[in-house]
Amino acid sequence: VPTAPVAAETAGPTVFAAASMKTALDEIDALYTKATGKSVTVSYAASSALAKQIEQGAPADLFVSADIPWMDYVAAKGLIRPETRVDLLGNALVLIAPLSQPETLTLAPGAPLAAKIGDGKLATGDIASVPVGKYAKAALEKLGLWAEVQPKIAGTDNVRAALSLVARGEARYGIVYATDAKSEPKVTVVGTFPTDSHPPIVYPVAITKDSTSPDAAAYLAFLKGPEAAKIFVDQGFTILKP
Amino acid sequence: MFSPEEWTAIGLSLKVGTIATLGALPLAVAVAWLLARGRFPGKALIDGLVHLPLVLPPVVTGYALLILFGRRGVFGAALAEHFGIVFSFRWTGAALAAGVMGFPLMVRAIRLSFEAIDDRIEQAAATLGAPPLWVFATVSLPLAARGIVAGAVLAFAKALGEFGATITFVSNIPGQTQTIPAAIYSYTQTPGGDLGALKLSLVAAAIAFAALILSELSVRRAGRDGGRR
Amino acid sequence: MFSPEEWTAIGLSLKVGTIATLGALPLAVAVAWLLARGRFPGKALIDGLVHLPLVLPPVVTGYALLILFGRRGVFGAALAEHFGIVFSFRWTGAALAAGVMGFPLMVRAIRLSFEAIDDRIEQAAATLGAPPLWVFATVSLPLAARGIVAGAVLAFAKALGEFGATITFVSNIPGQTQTIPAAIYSYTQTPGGDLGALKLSLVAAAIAFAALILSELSVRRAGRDGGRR
Amino acid sequence: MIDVRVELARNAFRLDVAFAGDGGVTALFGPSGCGKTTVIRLVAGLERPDRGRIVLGDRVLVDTERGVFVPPHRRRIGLVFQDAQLFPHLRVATNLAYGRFFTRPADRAVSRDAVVQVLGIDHLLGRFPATLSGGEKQRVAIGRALLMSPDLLLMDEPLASLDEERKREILPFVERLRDEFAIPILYVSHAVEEVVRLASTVVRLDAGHVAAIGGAAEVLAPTTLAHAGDRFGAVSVLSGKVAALDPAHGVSTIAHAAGSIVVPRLMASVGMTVRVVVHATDVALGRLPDGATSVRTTLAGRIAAITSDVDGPFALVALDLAGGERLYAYLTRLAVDAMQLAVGQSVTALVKAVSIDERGVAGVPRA
Amino acid sequence: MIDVRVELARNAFRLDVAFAGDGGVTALFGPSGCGKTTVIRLVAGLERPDRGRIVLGDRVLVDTERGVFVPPHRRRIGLVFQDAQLFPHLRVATNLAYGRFFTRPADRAVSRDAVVQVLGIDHLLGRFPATLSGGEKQRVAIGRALLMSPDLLLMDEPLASLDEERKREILPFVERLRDEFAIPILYVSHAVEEVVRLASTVVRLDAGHVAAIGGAAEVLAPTTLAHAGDRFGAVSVLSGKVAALDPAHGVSTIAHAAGSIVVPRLMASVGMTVRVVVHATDVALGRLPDGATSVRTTLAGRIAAITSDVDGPFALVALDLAGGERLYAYLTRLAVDAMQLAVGQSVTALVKAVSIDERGVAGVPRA
Ligand SMILES: Nc1ncnc2c1ncn2[C@@H]1O[C@H](COP(=O)(O)OP(=O)(O)OP(=O)(O)O)[C@@H](O)[C@H]1O
Ligand SMILES: Nc1ncnc2c1ncn2[C@@H]1O[C@H](COP(=O)(O)OP(=O)(O)OP(=O)(O)O)[C@@H](O)[C@H]1O
Ligand code: MOO
Ligand SMILES: [Mg+2]
Ligand SMILES: [Mg+2]
Repeated sequence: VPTAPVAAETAGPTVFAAASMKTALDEIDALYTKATGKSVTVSYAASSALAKQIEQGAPADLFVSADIPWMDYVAAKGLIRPETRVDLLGNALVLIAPLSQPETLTLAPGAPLAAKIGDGKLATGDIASVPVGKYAKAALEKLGLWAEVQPKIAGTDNVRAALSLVARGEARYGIVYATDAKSEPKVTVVGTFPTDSHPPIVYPVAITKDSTSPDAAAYLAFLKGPEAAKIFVDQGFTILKP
Repeated sequence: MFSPEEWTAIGLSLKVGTIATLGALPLAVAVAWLLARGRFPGKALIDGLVHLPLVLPPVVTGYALLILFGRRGVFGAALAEHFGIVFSFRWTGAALAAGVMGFPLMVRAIRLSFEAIDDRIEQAAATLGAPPLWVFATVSLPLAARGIVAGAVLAFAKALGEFGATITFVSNIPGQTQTIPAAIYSYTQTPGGDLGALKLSLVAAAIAFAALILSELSVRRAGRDGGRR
Repeated sequence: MFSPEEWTAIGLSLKVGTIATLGALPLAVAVAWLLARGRFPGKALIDGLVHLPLVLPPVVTGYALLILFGRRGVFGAALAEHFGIVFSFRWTGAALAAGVMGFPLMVRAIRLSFEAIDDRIEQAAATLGAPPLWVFATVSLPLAARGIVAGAVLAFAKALGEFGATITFVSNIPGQTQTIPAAIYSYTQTPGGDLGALKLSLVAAAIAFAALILSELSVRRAGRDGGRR
Repeated sequence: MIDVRVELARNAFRLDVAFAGDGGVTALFGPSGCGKTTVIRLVAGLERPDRGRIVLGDRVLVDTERGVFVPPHRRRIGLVFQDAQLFPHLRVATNLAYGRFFTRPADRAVSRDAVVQVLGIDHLLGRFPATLSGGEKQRVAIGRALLMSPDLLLMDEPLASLDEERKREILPFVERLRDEFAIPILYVSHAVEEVVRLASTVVRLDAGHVAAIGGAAEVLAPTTLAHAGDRFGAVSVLSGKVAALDPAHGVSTIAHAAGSIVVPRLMASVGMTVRVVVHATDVALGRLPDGATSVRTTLAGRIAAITSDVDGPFALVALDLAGGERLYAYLTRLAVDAMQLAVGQSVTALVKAVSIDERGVAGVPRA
Repeated sequence: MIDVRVELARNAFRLDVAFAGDGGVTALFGPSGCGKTTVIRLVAGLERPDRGRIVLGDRVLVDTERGVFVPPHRRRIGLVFQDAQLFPHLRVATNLAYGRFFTRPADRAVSRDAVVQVLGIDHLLGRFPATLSGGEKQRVAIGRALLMSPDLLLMDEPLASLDEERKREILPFVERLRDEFAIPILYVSHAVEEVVRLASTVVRLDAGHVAAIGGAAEVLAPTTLAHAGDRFGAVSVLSGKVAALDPAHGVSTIAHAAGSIVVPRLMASVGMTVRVVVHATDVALGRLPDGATSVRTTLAGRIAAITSDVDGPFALVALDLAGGERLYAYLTRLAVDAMQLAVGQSVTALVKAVSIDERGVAGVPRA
């Protein structure tokens, strides 16, 4: 549960973060506040919205994107300090099923995924726009499963919606991040996509060009630090070594 | 000008919007009538329920629909079993979502028109021997035409723009549930997709505009009476 | 029962909803009057424009607001420079978004009520020497009370539920722009957040319900006249 | 035929009336705001009494004690509203036809063509109500109620907005409804002529109560009306048998025990019993030979009473006519003094035939 | 004072009228649907003529040729609608006060208390219009228009829904507006008495055209009205000077060249010129000694013309009175034959004083 800044705290940095980071970042921010006495303001929304807001002069000190293209977008417009940009985290792509349907499947070329889906659906992020969907598409293509699975895909506007479709048993399978699968007790991981089957799943972070907070750098350092790393790992992220 | 997928989305939006509007209309008329003229305990509650889809974030409404009308949902399972009506991941679900989201707008407009009717005109019909339902059909309903048309237009427009509840309930399946706003959403999530989003937005606006003009014409026809009571 | 952050969101939603509704009301009344009574070229266009926020996916409206009223936006820059009014990433922006999203609903309801007024009553006022604006203020406006209240309730309810345009325009900053629906969104992005989302949804519903009851009472008071023309 | 006993309170206004109407026309009469429209609405079923009973023929329409309340559409009671209340979205022709739909073909006693012709609305059939003048609207409303061939017709000041000529055309038609189609009518009007001509029973309301009830002759007789200050509304009703028709002159002679009454109308048949309404202001008194004046109707009587206004100019003279009926004459006090009229004197009453309104001559309605 | 010349087409209906009213009351008279309300609305500015000019005093309100159109709220013209059109959301008191707001205090000629009292609406002040009866609504509407102290008052059948007594109370008040406050009035009514009493100019409309225009005496004289079949509307207007007041009997004697006319009313002062309206149906003819009957008013004249209905019962006799005025008498043809009346004969006209309606006696209005 998020804690609001108490009176003694002084205002720290403002972070624009992809919504999928919420659980981890909230915990880390609590630690940060405890350690520094500085509160952290976080705005969680879709990376796309955040990027465009930064473009319009949003008062963000840091941008935590859920994928590389939106960080590239702001970088191309000169909205971040390039030297601060770092690929903070990585994630894995997994195939999940409702808990009531425990099974395993090796995700390799020729896997009978389409047959298993049958006349059901495979839920994931929208394959054209939502990062997890794009990764899923790439992975399925690489494994040669795309053609037969494509008609069975149900795209959602964010990964958690896909997760809940599977958790509720509406969709027979889902492709989500390992972090999501770990957070939802009503789903089980059927298999993990090989890391090389899709572009690296990376969460880049950078300080914005217009950042005015003197704490931005310290906060970024804290994100990269060991306390944060522990929390990230607990959530299922992988720490990317620069 | 448009990709085949976009054409599909446009066609689907038209279908979903039309079906949602026409499907919700009779229920909206009935509820509006109840709220305008009825006096019964629990009226405020019904009024509140009707407004709910407006008050809740669309995602919540979508989620509620999923719980109620999904394949495993309370009603969804029953409907599928007994009537073979399936909403989940079908365009019918998109229509249901659009209908639900537009419902409060429809009810309000129609209710206002019912409330504006001088009930002595309905009484006149009753003294002429017309039973209540007939009075309703031949007097109240036509006199509320303005509100009914306005409500239908609002609901249709809303259906064209509805996104949050739809994608949460039936996700985004091209050809099945990918309506114009879902397609637009996809564009907005892609760096550089602005032009595509704009193009489809204009299409939605044009469709709504056409519906608006049609509705004004139909009301004007109904208003040959000089427009007043 | 609620965390401080939730209380903040609730308070903010109330503020944003109230300001958005009250702020949009005068303009909505004026536009509704124009559409109900005016005859001028381009009327259809205005009607179309008014409906736009309904037709477009909220995200698009949010982007449009961002581009127009953002710090670097066409109007945003001018407003900030000349009047010191800043929308971007402030609660004022959330209110603007809510006002814009509720605007078509408001206009429709008010317009319907204006259209239902028998213009001979306004003519009676004119023959008594009342100039048009006075007639409008003392006759048309009170006779449209039902529609104005209904429109205000719709807009307020919509403000409570508005999410897409708001989060796109002013982001989701706790204490500044994180209204109830944005907080709910945050919950839905959190494992196990369903309960929190449900709790806040109930709050939104309760607030809307209270507004609804208040509005019914106020209309009933205004309707001491027996409620009809 | 119709039996009404109702109580209803509306803030300061309290209605408490009881009356019964026969098969003919029952008139509701009384000053503005006395409750006429409210009674009409109660009978139509548009209002529920706090207490009371309304019976039409053998049908109990309302009985608050036994919880009976027949809804308006099952009453088969036609209603002409004080303000027409046409259906604004339907053309005149459709407005007219609306009630026919619920009238069994066997009950369709009133013909559409007759109604349209009498009301003079054939050129309006294709129009919408918003384009009609006040009087035109009212005529269509009358037609609409008539065409449902109701069991009882309620008319709330139906002719108030019409010109004299139009009234004179429509009244006989209302009479036909009453007589030929035997439709009883509850009729609200401020016009004495209409009331007298049509009504077998007159109910005079005052502030929600029945102030007087009875035949037109009694209720509208000068003694009861005098206090109302309206001498033009004071009438006597004489009845007699048609003795002779004079087609050459277009008049009929009514035999009355006190003399003969010449009326400007050819009655249907000799021997028929008719009522003649004579306004008290139209009666002169004299002692003079027949034929000295243009006045054809001379009736012999004896002065029964002379009531003078104390400060006004008028005196009301009541004559007992041979045969027992009473005839009232309004004179100036000046004339009473000049002629030295006194109770007990025999005098001749003179009534100009032209002053007898055809509207006030009628076959005695079936009671 | 008011000069109207307008054309307006509305589908099949074509209005094309021109008339001028003096400072008094101008009556618009004519059958239902003839265009009275339309004229009223044109003068009020609620309707624009296709072509025409409307001038009130020295103000040009409408001139289509010069593109002049003064909007309703700048005309200072009060309007009593045919159907009250009260403000439903305002209490009666506020309805009444509405127009006062726009009346400069100097122009507030009409007192609220007087209006409230004459209209008998003091007990209604706190009520909302929806709770008023038809007649109550109309009275409030009259009061509302009066209280703006207008430069011209338009009244569209203002008294149609009122009972006789109420009419009799309100009429003198309208007269006072005309005379004391010098408010000119354009008055629509179907009631001949009202028209005759109030109007110095009568405009008879028929199907959108002016059928007759002139003084009440001319326009409502029997010859012009005969074709309309309404003999009760046929009147003569006699003028004379008040010769004597008889307070003891409450009557006045009017000196007329042909005799004296006794009217049941005390006139303001001896020597004043007054108009007396005599209904043709109230005139009997005779050859008899004075004092033989209760009839006080006897006028000497010579038969100028006898017009007979060919198939109806009536004959209209026109008398040239000594002094030159013309008096009409409706008789039955039977009486004409029985008395062997013929053109050129000298006869005495008898008019009962009580039959002279106070409503029809008036000081000659300022023209
Ligand atoms: N839109 C229209 N189309 C055709 N005829 C119309 C239209 N509007 C009004 N009329 C006609 O204009 C005529 C004049 O109407 P108006 O209301 O002036 O009559 P009026 O003299 O006041 O009658 P009333 O005494 O019945 O009130 C009527 O015959 C009416 O039918
Ligand atoms: N809600 C109310 N509160 C108080 N008085 C009321 C209410 N509704 C009606 N009245 C009164 O009831 C009385 C009867 O009204 P009704 O309409 O029956 O009169 P009416 O005899 O038809 O008069 P009119 O001839 O003027 O049409 C009126 O005095 C009216 O003021
Ligand atoms: O309520 Mo929305 O933000 O129009 O889908
Ligand atoms: Mg009434
Ligand atoms: Mg009229």
